[in-house]
Amino acid sequence: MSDPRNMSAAPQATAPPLSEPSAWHDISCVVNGHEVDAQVESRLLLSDFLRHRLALTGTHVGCEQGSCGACTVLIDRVPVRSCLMLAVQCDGRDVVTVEGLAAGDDLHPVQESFRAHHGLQCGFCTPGFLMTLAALADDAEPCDEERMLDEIGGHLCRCTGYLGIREAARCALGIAAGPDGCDHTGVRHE
Amino acid sequence: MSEPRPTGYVGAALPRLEDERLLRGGGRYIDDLDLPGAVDAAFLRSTQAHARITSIDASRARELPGVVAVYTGADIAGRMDPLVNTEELRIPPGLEAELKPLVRVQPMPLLADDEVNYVGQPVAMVLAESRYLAEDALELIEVDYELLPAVLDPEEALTADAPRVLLDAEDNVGLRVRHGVGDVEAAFAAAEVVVSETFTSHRYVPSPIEPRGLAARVDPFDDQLTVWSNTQTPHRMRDHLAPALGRSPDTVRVISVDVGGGFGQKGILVVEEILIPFAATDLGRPVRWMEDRNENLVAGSHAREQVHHIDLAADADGRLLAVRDRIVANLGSRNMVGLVVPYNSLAHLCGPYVVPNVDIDVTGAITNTMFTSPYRGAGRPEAVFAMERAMERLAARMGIDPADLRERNLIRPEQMPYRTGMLDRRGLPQEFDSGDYPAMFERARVALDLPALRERQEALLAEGRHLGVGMAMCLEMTGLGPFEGATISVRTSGRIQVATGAPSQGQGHATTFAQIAADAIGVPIDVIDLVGGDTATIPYGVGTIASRALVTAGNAIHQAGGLLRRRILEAAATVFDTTADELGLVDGVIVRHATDAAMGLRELLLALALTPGGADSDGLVETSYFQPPNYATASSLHAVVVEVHTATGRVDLRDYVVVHEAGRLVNPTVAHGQVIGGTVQGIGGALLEHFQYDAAGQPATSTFMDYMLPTPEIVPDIRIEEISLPSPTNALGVKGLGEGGAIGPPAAIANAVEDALRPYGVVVRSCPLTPSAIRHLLRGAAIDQEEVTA
Amino acid sequence: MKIDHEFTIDAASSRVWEVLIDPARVVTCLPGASLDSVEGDAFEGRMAVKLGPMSLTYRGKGTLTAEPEAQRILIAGSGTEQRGAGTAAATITVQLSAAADRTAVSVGIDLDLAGKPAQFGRGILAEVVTRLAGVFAQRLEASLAESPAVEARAATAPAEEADDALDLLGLGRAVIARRLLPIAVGVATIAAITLAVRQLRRSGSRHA
Amino acid sequence: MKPPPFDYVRPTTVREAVDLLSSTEREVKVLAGGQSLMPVLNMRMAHPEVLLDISRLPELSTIEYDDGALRVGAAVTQSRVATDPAVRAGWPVLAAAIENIGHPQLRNRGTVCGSLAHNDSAAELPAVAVLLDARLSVTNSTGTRTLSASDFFLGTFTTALEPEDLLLGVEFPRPLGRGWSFHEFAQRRGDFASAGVGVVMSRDGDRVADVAVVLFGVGGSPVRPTEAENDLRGGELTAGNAAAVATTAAAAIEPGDDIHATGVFRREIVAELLRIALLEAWERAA
Repeated sequence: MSDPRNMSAAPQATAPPLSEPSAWHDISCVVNGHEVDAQVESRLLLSDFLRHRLALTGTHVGCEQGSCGACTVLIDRVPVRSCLMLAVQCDGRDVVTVEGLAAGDDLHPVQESFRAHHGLQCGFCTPGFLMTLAALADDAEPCDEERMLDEIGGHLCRCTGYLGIREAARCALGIAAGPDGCDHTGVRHE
Repeated sequence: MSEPRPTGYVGAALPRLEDERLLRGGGRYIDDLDLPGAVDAAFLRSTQAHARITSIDASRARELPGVVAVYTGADIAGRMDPLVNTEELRIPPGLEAELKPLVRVQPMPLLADDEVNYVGQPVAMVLAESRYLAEDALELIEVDYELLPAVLDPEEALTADAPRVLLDAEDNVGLRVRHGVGDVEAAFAAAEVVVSETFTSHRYVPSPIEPRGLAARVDPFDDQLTVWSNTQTPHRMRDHLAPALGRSPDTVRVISVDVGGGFGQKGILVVEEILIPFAATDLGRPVRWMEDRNENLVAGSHAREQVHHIDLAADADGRLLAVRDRIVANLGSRNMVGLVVPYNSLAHLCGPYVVPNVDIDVTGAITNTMFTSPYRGAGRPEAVFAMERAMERLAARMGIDPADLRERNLIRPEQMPYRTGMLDRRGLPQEFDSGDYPAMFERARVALDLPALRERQEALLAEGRHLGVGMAMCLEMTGLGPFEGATISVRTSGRIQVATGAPSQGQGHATTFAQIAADAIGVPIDVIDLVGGDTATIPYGVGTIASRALVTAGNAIHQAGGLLRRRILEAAATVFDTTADELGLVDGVIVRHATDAAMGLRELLLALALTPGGADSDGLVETSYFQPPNYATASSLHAVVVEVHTATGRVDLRDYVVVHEAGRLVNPTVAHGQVIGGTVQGIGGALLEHFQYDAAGQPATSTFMDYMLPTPEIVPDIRIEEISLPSPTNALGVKGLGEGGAIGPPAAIANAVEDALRPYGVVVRSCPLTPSAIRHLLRGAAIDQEEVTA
Repeated sequence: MKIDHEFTIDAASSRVWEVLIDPARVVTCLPGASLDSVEGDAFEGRMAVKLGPMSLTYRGKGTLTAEPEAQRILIAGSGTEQRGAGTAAATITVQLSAAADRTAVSVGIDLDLAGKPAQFGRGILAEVVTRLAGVFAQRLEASLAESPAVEARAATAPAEEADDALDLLGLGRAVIARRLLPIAVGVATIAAITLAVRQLRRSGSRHA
Repeated sequence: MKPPPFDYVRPTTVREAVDLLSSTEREVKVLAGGQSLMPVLNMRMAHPEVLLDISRLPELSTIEYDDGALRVGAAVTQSRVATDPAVRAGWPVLAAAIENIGHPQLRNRGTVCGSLAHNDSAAELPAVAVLLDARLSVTNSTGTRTLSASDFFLGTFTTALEPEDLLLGVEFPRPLGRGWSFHEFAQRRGDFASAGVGVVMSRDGDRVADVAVVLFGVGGSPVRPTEAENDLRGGELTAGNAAAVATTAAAAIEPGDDIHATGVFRREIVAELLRIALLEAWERAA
């Protein structure tokens, strides 16, 4: 069934407010596989650029201090805090947000594992965990419990008490079965 | 009429229906709404704990390009009344008549006009094209403060010479209530043993990962004010906004969107939630406000700070004769929510124990700090900390094993429903509907393997290592009334919309409520769409607070579902020209017994429009409200094993068991998620979280680097032991379980730490038990450290 | 937040006293402090505090009370941070005691900060105030080393707004950021020009 | 918590960066990883007029090493250094220190030199720089100079860098021996350290040939307890003298109180961590 949209047209970023005193910059980057050209003011945080200029509101903001992890995205496949980066620093970079994880109807194995293990309740911190764990799942080296806890150590969740999240992470990364065992193989998402 | 065939959704651990959307980043939280033409708000907040505003000059801020408006106290004072949380401040007639509590109403100006009395109080509101520009403008507002003396400690605030927290208040008392039963003095006189102690619960900030926020827009055509909010009580918000803005409630619509956790902090009305809709109305432009983390920590409501001077009187066998407690609660800058939390502490103090003589005297003091309001547990964790710590001290004094001492005093199952002789928060006789507390202790003993644990404790002590076991038993009277409702309708697609006044903050309502509705109506669960907390879809509602949603909204949905089922069958009977009992509704399809005639709901809805059927009402929609006759009393026993490293003061949680009783479970996975989530919040308070002010009332923990939430690695794999006693108070037999987990941990962990450090004679009187605090206790311990390890 | 600091100066206490009672000389011994005006024992001025990347500028007023018989002065000052970061109030007591031809000086600084800077929970403020006291002592000593006859340094002229040359940052092609507009912080007039020029640019052709 | 307005400039050569730093009256802040600077900007505790982004300067993006030393450019991230096989083999104390910094997501952007320039009193990298007598290369329009770690760190958030200076890189000499240990005490993984210690040690037979110790998170800049180092040199390390040396070293420092830990507690922790670290370094030096 053909897609009615003009796929070559890159998503259009809305422009900065007219009275923004900071200088404007032209940037071009790849966001979830799409070429994006945009004008951004110097001080615009990457988190706000994704959320309010590209309408990719899956990345969430919980502290703007680099402490909660909800704003984590991948820059060139590496998880970073988007609230501690400027949009202009993304010029020429490849950005992946939670909206870029699933392949059409199929959820990424990490997303699937979170559903299977009640790894989320309100869902606000979830995108951050998913980006860190997706990058970990793509990492060549095998991952053990210690490394997994180090990687998600900086992500705060206030609802689940982390049990479901750790279980989901163990299963998605093929770490030794947790207390209730897990039948998922850590299939890498191509 | 055939009974609804139980398709068996209720009780099944279904994966949650809302997960896919949230996992794909498809959540619609407040800050995700794209409102064309919206301006962003930012608040200038007081930097002083107590001062008069001698002058405020916003002219430079108003002239900054991109700024649309700047409101100060003077701009608002004449036009908008101060905020009063009427619902929370209302005194139930039974309490008024019996106890004559003092509950002062201390309205809060929307923007401080002349006096500020805590750091963070809103002083001015800027509206600008972007939040960046709004914060630029905040830096241009010049405020001159004339400093006034401030008091931060609640007990100090109650002394005669304490400075006045609110200049125009008679004193620093926000509320006072005293209640009890029997003759306490006589009981203490006759007691074999009396334990007198002071235990303190410190100040918390609920800290949902999504701070508070809302957006408001007035539709130019129909003058409808729509407010999108992450409030937990949308109908209460509507019923405050309408009169505040001089509008009919019909023209105010509050929609609770996806919410990033609430835990009570989004459950009371605050001035920002009136100022934003006011600005949208005044400016004729949509207005959006998102609180940032610094604001949520400094100026989002705080919780829990209470001091308990508690005395227990016991006979020779350790049986409780009397409990006396003088409680001082820190209400913060004003009495914002009245008896809600303090009376919860009073009503839950004696927990699961039989106590013939009780005297509890509660005073709420106001101080120059952020005001406090209900946070998960709402007064119960503080009461359990005092009572379960006192029981531990009594056990130590009498040389009785703590678990044995507790079991001797438990209310027996055969005494249920049990009346304590006290009044509950509704002002009616306090009655626990069901519970088997001895069975919970038995399950805990088995789960921990207590005898083997004690042996291991001894063995490790010989090696200089310190293991400790601690328990805490807690009750929770859930399912607070007065009502909740549900409106269930068949939509033109044949799908079923369930609307209720109780929104979700992550508790999985879209799945659990759908399970209840699907069973009640007899339709597949995936045809059900839940709308929680949209005031346009159901006339009245209360909200999701106080572990009430499952009991009240759940049962309302169960009732409305049953009514709709009957409505469908009766309507189908007119279309099939037969009687309802000839028909059945199975998996959403209407079938005629002994024939293969069948019809879907979509076809039935259309058929009703087309079939001349006389004067019957042809809508397939039912509304029902459920008024809980009494509280449904859930209970939990927290048992924890800790190892305390005396050299560094670090506390490791070795094992954590929660024995949980919350009636019939609608979805065990979701239920256990609530218990574990609550328990970990309690663990945060026991070991890490503590909101602190410096001597001048300046906040010292205003970022997540200093207000320390629990992180993934410190939490053990909590084990849940489930006991289920369906509640007789409602048809579904359910009880509330949203808050239970958070009530026990501080007491259980404090008991375990004291048990681990028993060789040193350490007494734990408050949390958090940080490494520095543990070392402080050890340095001050009765028995010198060398003596023990030598 | 109280910090005490003792040191001795190679000068007779009478000469030290002369410097202490002159706001123009003693206040500017505080690092970052500058005076806008002095009338008798009252003064108005500014205090710039630099702490790594953090920079705060307080503007306010204060008084200097001298107690000759007790050989003590008390400086009391309070100010508001120029960008809304809060307020600061400080009292500095300087107590002299003669020791032969040298003078023992004990400085007591009591600083109360309100607003964001006060929220640094990790004991950083104690260090800042300690270093402040140390530099104050050095500068006091230095100002004494100059001959007393030297006229008190004219109150430092208030620092004018740095008039940045408009295209100072125009480093040519290499600078990716397009330097279209002078960057002025919060100065209304320039921002107005910004708006006008931007309108112009939007309609004009896009250039690299 | 949105940053104040500023201009952003991304030079492509060090030359351009230095020109900018020296040619303007305006307050310029160097932006590398941003993990320390951005939180301060978001809290509006600093109002620079220009951010100079050096994170992509090729000249500053290299890790080089030889028998003598390891050189890390100012744009090199902490994660890259901690995961470099040569660093893990030759400078294990540096890799271990980095793994204590914050969380992986912060270390993926944060730079080694950014942490040195920021000099938070609880930071791990300034401590390792002092422990290994690192040399810091600083340039400005008048030329380039090299500073020793002890001359570079002046106090909390205060270094010898002048406004127009640019830190080019840091050079960590080869550790004086195979023995090493690094421990810090933080309430949660990634938190600021209440206190921390680092040790490098060389051994011949059952004698301590040479040893260096650093204490950090105890207020101001990292501290080298030279007296303790002297006491250890030449002697055998036993559980007994490790504890004694650790206690005297801890007694010599004056850590302040803060809302998370008292000074007394931090001194106790330094004694305990140093005792453990000395014994661990001794084992590894064998």
